[in-house]
Amino acid sequence: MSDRPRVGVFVCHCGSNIAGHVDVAAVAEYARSLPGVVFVQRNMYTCSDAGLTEIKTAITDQGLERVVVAACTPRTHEPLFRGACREAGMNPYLFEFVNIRDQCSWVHMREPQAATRKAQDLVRMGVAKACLLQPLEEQEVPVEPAALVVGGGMIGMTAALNLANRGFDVKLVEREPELGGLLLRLDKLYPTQDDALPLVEARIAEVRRNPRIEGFTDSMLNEVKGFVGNYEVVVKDHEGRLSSFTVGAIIVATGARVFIPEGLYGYDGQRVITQLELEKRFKEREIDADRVVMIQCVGARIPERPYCSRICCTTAIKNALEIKAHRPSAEVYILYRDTETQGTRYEAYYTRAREAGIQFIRYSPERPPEVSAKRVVVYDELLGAKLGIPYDLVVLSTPLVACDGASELAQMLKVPVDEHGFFLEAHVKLRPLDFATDGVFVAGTARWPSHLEETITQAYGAAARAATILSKDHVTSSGVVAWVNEYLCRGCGACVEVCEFGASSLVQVSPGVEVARVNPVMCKGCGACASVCPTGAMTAMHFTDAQVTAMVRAALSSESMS
Amino acid sequence: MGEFQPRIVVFACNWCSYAGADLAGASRMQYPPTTRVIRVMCSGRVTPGFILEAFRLGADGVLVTGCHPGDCHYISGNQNAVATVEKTAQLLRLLGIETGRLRLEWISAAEGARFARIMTEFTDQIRALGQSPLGNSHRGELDTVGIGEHIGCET
Amino acid sequence: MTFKDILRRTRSTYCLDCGKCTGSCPVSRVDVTYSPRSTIERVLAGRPEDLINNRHLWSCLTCGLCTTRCPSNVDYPAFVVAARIEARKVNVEGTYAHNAIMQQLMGIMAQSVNQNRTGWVTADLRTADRGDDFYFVGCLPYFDVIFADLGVVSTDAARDAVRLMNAIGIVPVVSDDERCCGADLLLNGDEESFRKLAEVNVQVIADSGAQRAIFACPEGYNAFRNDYPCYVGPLPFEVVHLSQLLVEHLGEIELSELAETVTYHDPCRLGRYLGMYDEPRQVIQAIPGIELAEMRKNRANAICCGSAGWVNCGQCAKGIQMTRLRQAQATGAGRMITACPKCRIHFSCALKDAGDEFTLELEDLMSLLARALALE
Amino acid sequence: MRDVLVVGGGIAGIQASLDLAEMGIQVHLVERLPSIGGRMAQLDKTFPTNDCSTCILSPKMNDCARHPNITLHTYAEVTALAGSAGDFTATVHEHPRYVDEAKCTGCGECAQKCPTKVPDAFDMGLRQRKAIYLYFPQAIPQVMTIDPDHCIYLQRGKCGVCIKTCQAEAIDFEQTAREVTLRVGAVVVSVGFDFFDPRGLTQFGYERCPNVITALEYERLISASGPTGGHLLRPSDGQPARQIGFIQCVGSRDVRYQAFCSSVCCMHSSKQAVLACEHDPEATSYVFYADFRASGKGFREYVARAEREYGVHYVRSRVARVTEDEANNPVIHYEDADTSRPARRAVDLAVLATSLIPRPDTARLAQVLGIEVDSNGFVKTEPLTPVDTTRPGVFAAGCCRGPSDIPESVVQASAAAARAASWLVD
Repeated sequence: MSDRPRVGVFVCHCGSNIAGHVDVAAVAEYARSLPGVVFVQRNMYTCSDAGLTEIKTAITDQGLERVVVAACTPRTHEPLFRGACREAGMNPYLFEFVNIRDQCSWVHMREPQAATRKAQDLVRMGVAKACLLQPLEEQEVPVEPAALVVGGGMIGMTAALNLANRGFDVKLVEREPELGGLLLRLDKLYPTQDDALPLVEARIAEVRRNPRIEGFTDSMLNEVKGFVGNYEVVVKDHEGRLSSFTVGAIIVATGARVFIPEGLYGYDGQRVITQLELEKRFKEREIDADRVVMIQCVGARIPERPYCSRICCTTAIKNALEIKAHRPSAEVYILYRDTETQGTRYEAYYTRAREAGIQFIRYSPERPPEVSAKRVVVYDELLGAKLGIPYDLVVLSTPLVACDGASELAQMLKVPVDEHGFFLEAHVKLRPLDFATDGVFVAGTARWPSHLEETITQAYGAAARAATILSKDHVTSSGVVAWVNEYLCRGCGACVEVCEFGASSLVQVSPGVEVARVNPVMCKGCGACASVCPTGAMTAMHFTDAQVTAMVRAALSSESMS
Repeated sequence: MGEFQPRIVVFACNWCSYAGADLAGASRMQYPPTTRVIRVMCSGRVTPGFILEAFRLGADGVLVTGCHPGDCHYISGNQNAVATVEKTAQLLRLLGIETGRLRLEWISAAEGARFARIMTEFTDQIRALGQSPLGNSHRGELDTVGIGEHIGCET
Repeated sequence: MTFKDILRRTRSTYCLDCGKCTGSCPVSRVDVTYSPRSTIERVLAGRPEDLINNRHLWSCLTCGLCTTRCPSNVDYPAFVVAARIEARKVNVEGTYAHNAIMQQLMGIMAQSVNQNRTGWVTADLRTADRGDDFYFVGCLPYFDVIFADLGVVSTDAARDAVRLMNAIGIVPVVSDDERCCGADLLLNGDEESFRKLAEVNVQVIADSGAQRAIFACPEGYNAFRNDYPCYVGPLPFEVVHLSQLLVEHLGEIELSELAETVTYHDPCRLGRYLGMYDEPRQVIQAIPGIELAEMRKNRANAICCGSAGWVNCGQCAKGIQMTRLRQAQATGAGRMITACPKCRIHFSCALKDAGDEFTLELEDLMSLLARALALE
Repeated sequence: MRDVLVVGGGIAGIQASLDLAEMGIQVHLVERLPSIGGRMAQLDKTFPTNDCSTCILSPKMNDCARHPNITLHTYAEVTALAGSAGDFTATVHEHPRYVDEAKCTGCGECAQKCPTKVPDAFDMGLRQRKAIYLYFPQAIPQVMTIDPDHCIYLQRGKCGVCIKTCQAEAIDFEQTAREVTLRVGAVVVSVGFDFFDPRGLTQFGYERCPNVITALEYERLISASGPTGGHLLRPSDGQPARQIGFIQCVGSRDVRYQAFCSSVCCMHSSKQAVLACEHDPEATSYVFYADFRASGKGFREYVARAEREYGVHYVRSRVARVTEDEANNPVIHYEDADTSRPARRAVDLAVLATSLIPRPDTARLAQVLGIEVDSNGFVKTEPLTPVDTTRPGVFAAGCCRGPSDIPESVVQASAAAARAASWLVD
């Protein structure tokens, strides 16, 4: 390490943006004096074609082993300069960026001397790090162009079909003996009031016809190993037969379950039933109720289940309209807290329900409705009075809750669920269908209660997200990842614990000796593992202890700052 | 040189705080030339070792900046930063170095003004504290090799 | 020092190539690629740079087991330390544990700081600012912060040490100006900072008017006894280990019964370096009802806690620690007593890694005695 | 494999482009404005996590800019779409920036010197920009644009300060509009939405009372990079606003204006109320609403926290009118739900949650693209084919197909990408 690499420094004027407030000539002169620096050049715009060409020429002609550019910000320009280095045959990770514009000329406009000194310090820090930079390789792992879809409901089938039609093999695993999911148990679909069955049957037929989709009904996931591009999956059917295969991506579409309101509002499954049970009666054409009262938010928006289940208002409206369709004379009341009919379609649907003469009565959680043998008594907030409504049938709108086995599946896939048991995406705003674990995606009510329209959208969306991986021959890791010195590792697992991306894991290398291994494809290069590693076995490449410490030392060394 | 010019080392995470510094620049927000930013991918990468090294070499202040809680690009890295800074502060207390010389701040990519303000505030805070007790030693230690720069143990 | 000198001074030139060292070395038993003999061979063969650029330069625990066995009495630990000093001159260092926090702290303490390190002294303890006896605490207050996650409170041992001193009529000076003894810096090859620390510590103790420095930490004790004189000349005060004093005053303190079986781990410095095998055992056995069960490897044959100088604390260290813990467990003792705060930390870490294999508890020698004291 | 045309560079367009590009498909992303980023770039924080909008958006914008499979056509519009699914020919009209994209480094030196000040559209006219300008600091591409309507040189042939200033020699007044013809297999429409102009609803006092502002103006006010540096100051006197009234459904759920619900206002108002309190613990907010719609993931919990921890008051009542007292305080008139009697509350600042409506040019664009719009003027889609428009091979995502929050728009974008891609298999 005593023989230093040959460093070239390029100082950018950025027109007058830097040169106007920083004495770039002085900075260049200073750079020339730094140990390791064998070549220094100034450019009007280092990012211009001319500038880039000069870098490439210098690398070859001057035999540069490191390149430092003192200009603007790595956040926008690093890829450009790394590219130039690569083109000149230098490993792009041997490039170091020094920001003397955003952090210097632009923010110390009134202090040219101080700005110049700071620029010199920053360059010294950059060169110090550059001397310690190591060439890094971007590792490539081949991708298995096949997907696993867990859950054979509408969502799973839709995602599977989209992928299959794009030429990817799909393994579709369904816990129940038949495909179709919750939709099989619905009568109509809102807001169109079309029959649910034809839609599902058509979709099932499509799946069955598709040669690229292999269906595993009455089956469960037994084991999942591996990582993005290469998940090894074992499926077990009801007779315990195992089948295993490799896929590049996984979509979770396991759906949700309807909450059973045991002990609430006199629920008995006879005169007081759930919306789902009502749909069963529709299907069996046994609707003989003239006075129907529907109660919303049964078991939802309460302390132990504070969320709104999103679909219950529209479901109630759908079934209310259906009752009206069966028996126009019937009176239907919907006791609600807030009508959740957002957007264009559902607000219109709500209007349509009122046109049809369905009565909406708002109640507050402080004074919930009471169901007696004959009447439902509700305190009408707007009238400020109690109303007694005689009924033939009470229908309780209950929320969707996480399906059974969701958390077990989550553990198997090493992905999180939220406090309600719904799958928790990587980022609630911009990565709603991704998990932090690359290559695993989620769609539909397994993630959160959603309207059919939304779940179908999510199904396509998850298919697209999966396709971004399956379309590639390889997944490529960044060079900026963690690296384990196994000799120094004592297998304490601190890195495994801290890694949010499951990139680090313990492996046994000899009897009784475990060490950490990092999967570069899963590693995001944040360096948290290197910070918690007690022995120094873990190195965050490109931001190693040596490199960062060298910058600290350079920052504080010599005449700097004072 | 007149007024005491503190020597302040700033660690900034790539995704939020460094971007905040860029925005401060793009918006031409002026702040004292007393800080030297070291970019790391995540505030969780900063170790007590880095911070103590800065103080050992006479830094008058060290500022660790990262994404606001919940915004961390790596989900929870900034929580590690909280632990690191707290632990280091305890050590500074034992060493008799004012804990006011070490600070942790959340600065988002949209908070250029905040970045500039914190640079100014912290500089004033350090000016008030005066030069570090270790300030006089370790000048002119140009380019000593980093701690831990051992031969890459081939395993 | 040239490597020629190093070889001579450490008697390495007398090496018989017998390999007894390798056979004895606890490191070699885990890391079979490591051999003290061949490390010396490299230099004897006139290729010191091979050693400097070899990770094995940092593998040695300087535990001294090889030296006690070496037929030519080669001082291998001294050889290694000297070699590390040379390595440092060309900017080669080992991989420090805990992000080099320890090295940073020592480096900072080598400068002018006004520490607040005596916060651990509780009201029930009698200490002084000036006096005949200076209690050299060591880095325990810093360990409390750094190893909080291991649940080790090192200053408990310091409080118990003072309780014992008070019990035998000593009111020691404890000082905020005390520095790290620097032993670990020396092991890392940083002579310069070690010298600074030695100078300051000697000054601080002398200024307190103390005639005698009392140690509970074997590393500090060894640094003062064996290393300080080489760097700062003869010390203006006497240095003793607390266990020695306790042995002398056993008659004066009443210890109540502790019906338990313990085993004792000999720290390398206290044992092989200073030959203090008996005193700790005597004080333990002074406790009525206690049974001291010896490990298979004890006294001069004791194996190291696996880590020294806060460097190279890897799988090799862990392997050694596991071996030692199993030896302790095998004695059927409920507690392993150690006289060294660092041994205690390293074993606690190993116990954490090991999970439920061990039922063993760790306790500092002073804390064990103080417990017997407390029960009065 | 054919390329895909994405029209509209907001978060939906960006996501669709990235997904397609990552599938190895060549994408042409056409944006009407000088920079991609869309509405999300104007937001301060996003519910329910209070994530900083810029922090999460600008990395995606950068990804777009540097992705080898994405070609950006900013400051451009689609003027024709011939052919049929799998084989379209699109015509893109690129407006002249009068700045050479290849040379300009976005350094902004020219804007420093440019003498002409113009109200800044990105900041809702709350501050001034120059005639040569960067659309916003994180703009992608990082390239200046000259506003032909205000540039003295283009108007009167003199000035040219920018020419003298620019050392990159990027200013080019000779630049003219370009027509680009693209052959694409599918199209994704993601042209976003506009906010309903509350001036029509005089009862809410917008314009009449200086301290009645719209939700988007509020976003800019509270944004750290906004005109007031994130300080919530009343337009009338620059005093900090401590009592804030949020008025929901301004133009929404009203048969005379927008019959539909704008979906996102209940939540964005809650978020804005929370932010007010985060900026100034003294702040008290009142949210006046009819039905509170918060059925998205984590929304109810967010609202509960707003109420519990930030003391946000939720008032169940639609505001009838807003008057002004002598201190320029907006006075909000509503019906007290408990007593059913008229009530009023004076606040420092009133914020109107105006409807999300189709952009005025959506109908025209729909004609160009040969797709239908629905009765509300949004791009028409069907519940079971949510991202398919009425023309095969043309898909829609984001708010141009109806009000959606950010995650919904992102999901729709990915879905549109999946549907579009399935037309490219050859």
